[in-house]
Amino acid sequence: ADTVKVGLSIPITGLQAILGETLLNCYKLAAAELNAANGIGGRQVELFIEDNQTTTKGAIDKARKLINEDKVDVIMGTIISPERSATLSVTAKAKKLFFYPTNFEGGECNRYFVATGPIPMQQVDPMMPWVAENLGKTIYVMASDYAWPQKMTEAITAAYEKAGGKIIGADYYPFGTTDFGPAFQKIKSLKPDVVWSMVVGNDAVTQLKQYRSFDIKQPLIAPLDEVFNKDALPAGVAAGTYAPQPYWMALDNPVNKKFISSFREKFGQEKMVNGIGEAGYNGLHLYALAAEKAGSLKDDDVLAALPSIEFDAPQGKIRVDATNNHTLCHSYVGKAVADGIGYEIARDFGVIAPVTPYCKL
Amino acid sequence: MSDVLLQAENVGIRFGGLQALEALDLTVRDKELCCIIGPNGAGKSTFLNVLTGTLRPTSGSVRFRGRDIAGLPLHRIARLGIARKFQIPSVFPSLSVEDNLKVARWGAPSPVRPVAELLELVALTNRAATLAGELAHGQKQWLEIGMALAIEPRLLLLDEPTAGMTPQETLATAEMLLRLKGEFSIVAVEHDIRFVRALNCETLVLHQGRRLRSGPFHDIETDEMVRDVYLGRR
Amino acid sequence: MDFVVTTLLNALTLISILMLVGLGLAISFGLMNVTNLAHGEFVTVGAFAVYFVQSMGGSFWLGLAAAPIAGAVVGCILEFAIIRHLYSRPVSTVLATWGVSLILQQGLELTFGLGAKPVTPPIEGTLDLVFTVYPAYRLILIAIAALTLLGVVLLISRTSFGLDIRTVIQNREMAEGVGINTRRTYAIAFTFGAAIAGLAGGLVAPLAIVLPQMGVNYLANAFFVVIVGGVGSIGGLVAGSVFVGGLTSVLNYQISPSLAQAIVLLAAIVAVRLRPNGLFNGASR
Amino acid sequence: MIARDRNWLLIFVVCVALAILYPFIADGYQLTVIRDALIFGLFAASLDFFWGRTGILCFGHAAFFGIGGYIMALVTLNDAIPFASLLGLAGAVAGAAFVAAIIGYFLFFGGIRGSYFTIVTLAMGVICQQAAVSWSSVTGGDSGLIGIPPIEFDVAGLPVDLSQDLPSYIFVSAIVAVAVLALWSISRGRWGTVLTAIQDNEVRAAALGHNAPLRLLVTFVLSAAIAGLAGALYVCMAGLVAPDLSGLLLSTEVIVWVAVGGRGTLLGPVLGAIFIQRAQQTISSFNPSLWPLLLGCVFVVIVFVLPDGILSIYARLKSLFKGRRRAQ
Amino acid sequence: MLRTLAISAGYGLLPVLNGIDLSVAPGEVVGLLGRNGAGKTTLLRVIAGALRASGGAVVLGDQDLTNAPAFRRARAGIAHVPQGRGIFNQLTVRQNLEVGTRAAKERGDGGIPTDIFGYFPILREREAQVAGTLSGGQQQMLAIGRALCGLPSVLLLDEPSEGIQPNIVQSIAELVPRIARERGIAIVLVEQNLDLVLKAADRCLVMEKGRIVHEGAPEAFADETLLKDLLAL
Ligand SMILES: Nc1ncnc2c1ncn2[C@@H]1O[C@H](COP(=O)(O)OP(=O)(O)OP(=O)(O)O)[C@@H](O)[C@H]1O
Ligand SMILES: Nc1ncnc2c1ncn2[C@@H]1O[C@H](COP(=O)(O)OP(=O)(O)OP(=O)(O)O)[C@@H](O)[C@H]1O
Ligand SMILES: [Mg+2]
Ligand SMILES: [Mg+2]
Repeated sequence: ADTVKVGLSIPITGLQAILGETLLNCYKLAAAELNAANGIGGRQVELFIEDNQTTTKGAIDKARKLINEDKVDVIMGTIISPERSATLSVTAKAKKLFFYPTNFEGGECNRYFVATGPIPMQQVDPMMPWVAENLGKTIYVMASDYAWPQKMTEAITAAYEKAGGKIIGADYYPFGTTDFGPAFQKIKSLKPDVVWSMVVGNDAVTQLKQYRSFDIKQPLIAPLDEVFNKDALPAGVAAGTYAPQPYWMALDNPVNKKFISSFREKFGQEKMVNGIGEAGYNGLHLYALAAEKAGSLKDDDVLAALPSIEFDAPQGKIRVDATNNHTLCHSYVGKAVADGIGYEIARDFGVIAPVTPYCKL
Repeated sequence: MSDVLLQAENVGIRFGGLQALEALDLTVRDKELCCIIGPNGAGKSTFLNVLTGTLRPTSGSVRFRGRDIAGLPLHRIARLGIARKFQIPSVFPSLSVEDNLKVARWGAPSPVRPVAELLELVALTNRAATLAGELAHGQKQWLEIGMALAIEPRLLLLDEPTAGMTPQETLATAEMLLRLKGEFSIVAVEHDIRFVRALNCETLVLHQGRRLRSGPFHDIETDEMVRDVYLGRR
Repeated sequence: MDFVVTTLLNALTLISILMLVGLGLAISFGLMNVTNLAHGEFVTVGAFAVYFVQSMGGSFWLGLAAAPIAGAVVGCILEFAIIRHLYSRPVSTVLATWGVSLILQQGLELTFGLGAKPVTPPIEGTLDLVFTVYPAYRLILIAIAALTLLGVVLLISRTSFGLDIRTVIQNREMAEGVGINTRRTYAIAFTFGAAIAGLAGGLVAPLAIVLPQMGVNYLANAFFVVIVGGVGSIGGLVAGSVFVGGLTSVLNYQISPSLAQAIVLLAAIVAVRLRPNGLFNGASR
Repeated sequence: MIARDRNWLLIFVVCVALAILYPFIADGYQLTVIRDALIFGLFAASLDFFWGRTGILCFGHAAFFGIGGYIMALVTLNDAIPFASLLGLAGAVAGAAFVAAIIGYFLFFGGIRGSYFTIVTLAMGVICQQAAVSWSSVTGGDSGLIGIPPIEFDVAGLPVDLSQDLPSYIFVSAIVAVAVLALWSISRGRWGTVLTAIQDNEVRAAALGHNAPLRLLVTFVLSAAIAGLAGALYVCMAGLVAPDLSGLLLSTEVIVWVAVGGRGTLLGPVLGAIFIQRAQQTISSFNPSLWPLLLGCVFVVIVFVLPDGILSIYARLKSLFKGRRRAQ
Repeated sequence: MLRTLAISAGYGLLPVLNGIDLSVAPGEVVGLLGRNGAGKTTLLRVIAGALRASGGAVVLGDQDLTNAPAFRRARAGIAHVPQGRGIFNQLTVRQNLEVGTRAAKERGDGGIPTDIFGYFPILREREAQVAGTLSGGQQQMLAIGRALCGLPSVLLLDEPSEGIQPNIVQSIAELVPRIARERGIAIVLVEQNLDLVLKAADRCLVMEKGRIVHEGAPEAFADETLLKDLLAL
């Protein structure tokens, strides 16, 4: 019992494996950094890595195993919502701390649930006036058919109308769609100023390939990042697309420079990182700082200390909001550069506080 | 007329361009035995299908005890008391002989004969536990007759019941049917003339979907026309 | 006009993809009655072949030529090692092919690494078709699909090998009895089905995601197309593809795509209910 | 047949005995693990009841599991409903049975059998999962519904509370044992024999007076009802229902469990479900990235080494033993 | 021509054949009689290779075919017309015949020998008809015709008269020896129809419980009591 046991529930196999790999590496990096610097309160960090298989069943099973068999002090990880829900259903019952790194639709409110990624309003509210001003006044939304894009669209609609814009169409495609032809046909007839895609994961690859082949000229906002662009997309197809993220590799600050260089040193010079990975990295560091401050690994003690600490993350300084356990993240719009992998910062909106009317802890 | 069990009137059926049956009449009285013979492709099996209601005739009507049964689901027809032995022996290959007979009994509204008696009747007592799929061809035929008996039919239709049997077995089958004759009506289709001769009953001869002749078998056997198209001469 | 033509072309694209994937399945599942859950992986293998050739500096066309070969090789090995021992055991086939599909996915992942693989189309841009402009590559895909279909139809109906296949499928024991090497015929037919699936994979590679797990996206639809159209006939396969693909494309424009997918599947169920032997076969059972 | 029945009962009794002994050696967590595996075992048995007896494969059985789960979740998460646990269970069973009745009616009375049925049910599963994801106002979308309370009800004034590991384990084991025994006695008797007959030759069975479509339909509905029950139990134990519980992957997995356990044995699929699930989770913990490969190999090996499923190990050992004795 | 040496075979653990020795010369018709379940069909299946023998050997001319798969035997010249005929129902008559030539691939020119239309004129008439819609008797002719397309040296006929109208049975009885003579084929004829066997066969064998228990010229079987002895229940 001389280590701090951190349980990681990661989609190592299954459809989210590519994001899972980067996320896992970021946790490994954070753990290595902590261990090199005397661990957490003198105790080394030990990672317990489990593959949740991107299924409900698997995520539940693994969360139970981590808590009951490995007796971990905290659980971190998971990417898509079903994994998060399934893990949360176990951690909530066991009153075990759970740090979730991915940007998501919001709506979770649990004392032991800590989100280190942004919810829709954090990304969208500051961005829409900028879109209306710089890209255009009408938007067509095409998205995967599930909760995050639906909530995002709600947030976009509200903020965009306030800024004088208008959503002129929104279509949601089921997962596994292999042909997006009809959507492009719609774009051609509706002629929006901007296309906002929230087709995610593997379908995003299909969608983007086809988007390019249809030769559509409008600016595209798409939830892509450096990892995805490099590992999944044909060279260059992402070039020129915009994306809101709390973190970009292009951020010019010393913390980020160091973060990227140690990441690449550890996992390969050509490797990319993304917002999800960075949020996971931040999560483990936030946990370490809070535990250190609390002088205890008890879930409640760590939670109590969490809002009072601040971490100098690659995206900038961040901290956790005590009222909802969500993180005050930065918000940037990135624009993909010509190689279609990296991004330049198109606009920096600073730190945005999460506003959650549904949650008052 | 009350003892008329099955009455087919002016039955005709077409398959696409082929007039398979045309203007056929048949009356089967209660506890009567009759045979249908005719060349290959004459329409005998098709006629049986019409009589059992599995095929709806394109013209004419079939009444079983006064009611039209065309197009009724198969199991309803069976429950009315029509049992049938198919041309290709169709037993349940993955069930034992005994279970085959049981399944047949369970389908009947009011089975009477116990399984043991049925086994005895078709001489399969010592193979009761054998899987029906493992029986030789002739044994399957007998089993199928046993299954038809199990449902306590009022009318039993047999399509080539003795195909593949030895001459002795063929005669034994005929004897069995003659014994059962007092219990229900039987219509048999058969090419084996010794079998038909042994039954020696009213016989209908079909040829190209039409009635060629009908009457008692000894009249039919000597009929020139029937000899020409069917029996051959020697 | 633009709208109609584009919708038509969109539908044709989808139909072509469905048909190509279904074609291989129509042979293994429809004709040979082998429920091959690894069929989707043949598509994957074909797509990876294109990726591999491109990443080695070869052209797309070279990759496209390699795709059916890769599918055939994998199919042939699978037939030889597993399927041929299980023709009389359909349940075991389901289990074993599911296992093989897991192995193939993981094998690809171990060989080529995690994540989606980039494949670049041979030609970018659109073609002006008077009524509308349409991505050139999609037109090529439609053309190749049509040619493949024609080839398969000719092969099955005109060649003695086609006759052999049909014979073996109808009555294996008897086919053996008239001197046909049924093992070989089956092996070739299965391999051929795998090759077509591989070709389909190669063709969709520039359009859709290329990833070890991509096969699932095609598997269910392919089974469906085969069933809707009628098991065991190429004509039925075309009918099934047109039905599923056409309806999806048209509905997609009118209503939410998820709802459209559900409606298409429901419509297909109704179609199967009304024509249990498939759309194509004249008589219903 | 008699001997086979005796073997089956023997194995059943041994399994029940093991299930009774297990709490004495296992801690709470291990109990929950086996408890959940047992629920999936019940699910597998429900599929086997239909597939094993009729020879018709349902490729969307998870749809019924999911329907049961969602109904249970919606009933128990609604504070206004009294006796929520019991009503939820009843609703789950009834809902799954109802959907099966409608689909089954169309298919069976429409003369659809064999691979057609298989693929149509596959489509049904796909629709169910997509509906669960898209219809988020009711189903909670892709993240599902969380916070489902444990089962809790009164039996004649005696409160049954399944929030603890041991009671829930006992409750689930008892249900599984009773259900498997019931399904077995149905399927070995008259009902099952006639189903086998229908599987062999449906026309013939009908010509003997059996209403084949109705019998298939009732069997299917019963099978779906049990699947719904399993789904309802699982979501209560997990505290969550999510779309992939009705999805294609789970439908495929359950087929694999049945095949591994031995189709048509009812008990085999339960053991198959437990075995494969535990094997999958253990292998994946042992090596988080290689497990699909290993699992795939396990399937292929099982097909060739144990073609009739794991339950046949017993018969094999027995015949081996007998053979030895005869040889002496 | 065709010889079997001490053939034994069975289904699963059930033995059906116990050491069958049989030899047939070119141009000879051997009738095989026996009760239901005696193992006649099983013997033909073993010779044709549809069922594995558990012991013994099958020799054709100087070729040992004991371990050859069925298609090799067919190509070596053994043609089988099974009980139930085994017509390919969905193929046309012509396609059935064409498939029949596969056995002669290595020996003949691959074409359909036109003289079979001499034996069975109806096959030419119905060339384009789907075989499944032929009547029982026509299917039987097709099955024999198809077997002949493989230019066999041995023809195994399993109850060719089953389900056939009497006058055609008579013509089969005439046809079988004619085919044997004209083409020098060795024919094994399994039949329940005594008249047919006695008319067509040069020599008769009687099987009982998997053994050959009697052998003799057809004339010898005209004796009713002997027949009763051998075949009665
Ligand atoms: N479903 C069908 N479609 C088309 N033609 C059919 C169909 N069923 C039967 N026929 C044709 O109808 C005719 C009569 O067939 P049927 O089977 O009744 O003859 P049968 O008298 O029983 O002959 P056999 O003695 O050979 O059994 C045949 O020419 C057959 O080809
Ligand atoms: N597929 C099978 N599985 C198991 N046993 C079988 C199988 N086929 C036949 N038998 C058994 O083998 C024995 C011989 O059968 P076979 O069919 O060779 O007899 P046969 O002489 O041709 O009879 P018949 O005159 O009825 O055609 C029978 O006892 C039968 O039960
Ligand atoms: Mg007939
Ligand atoms: Mg025989």
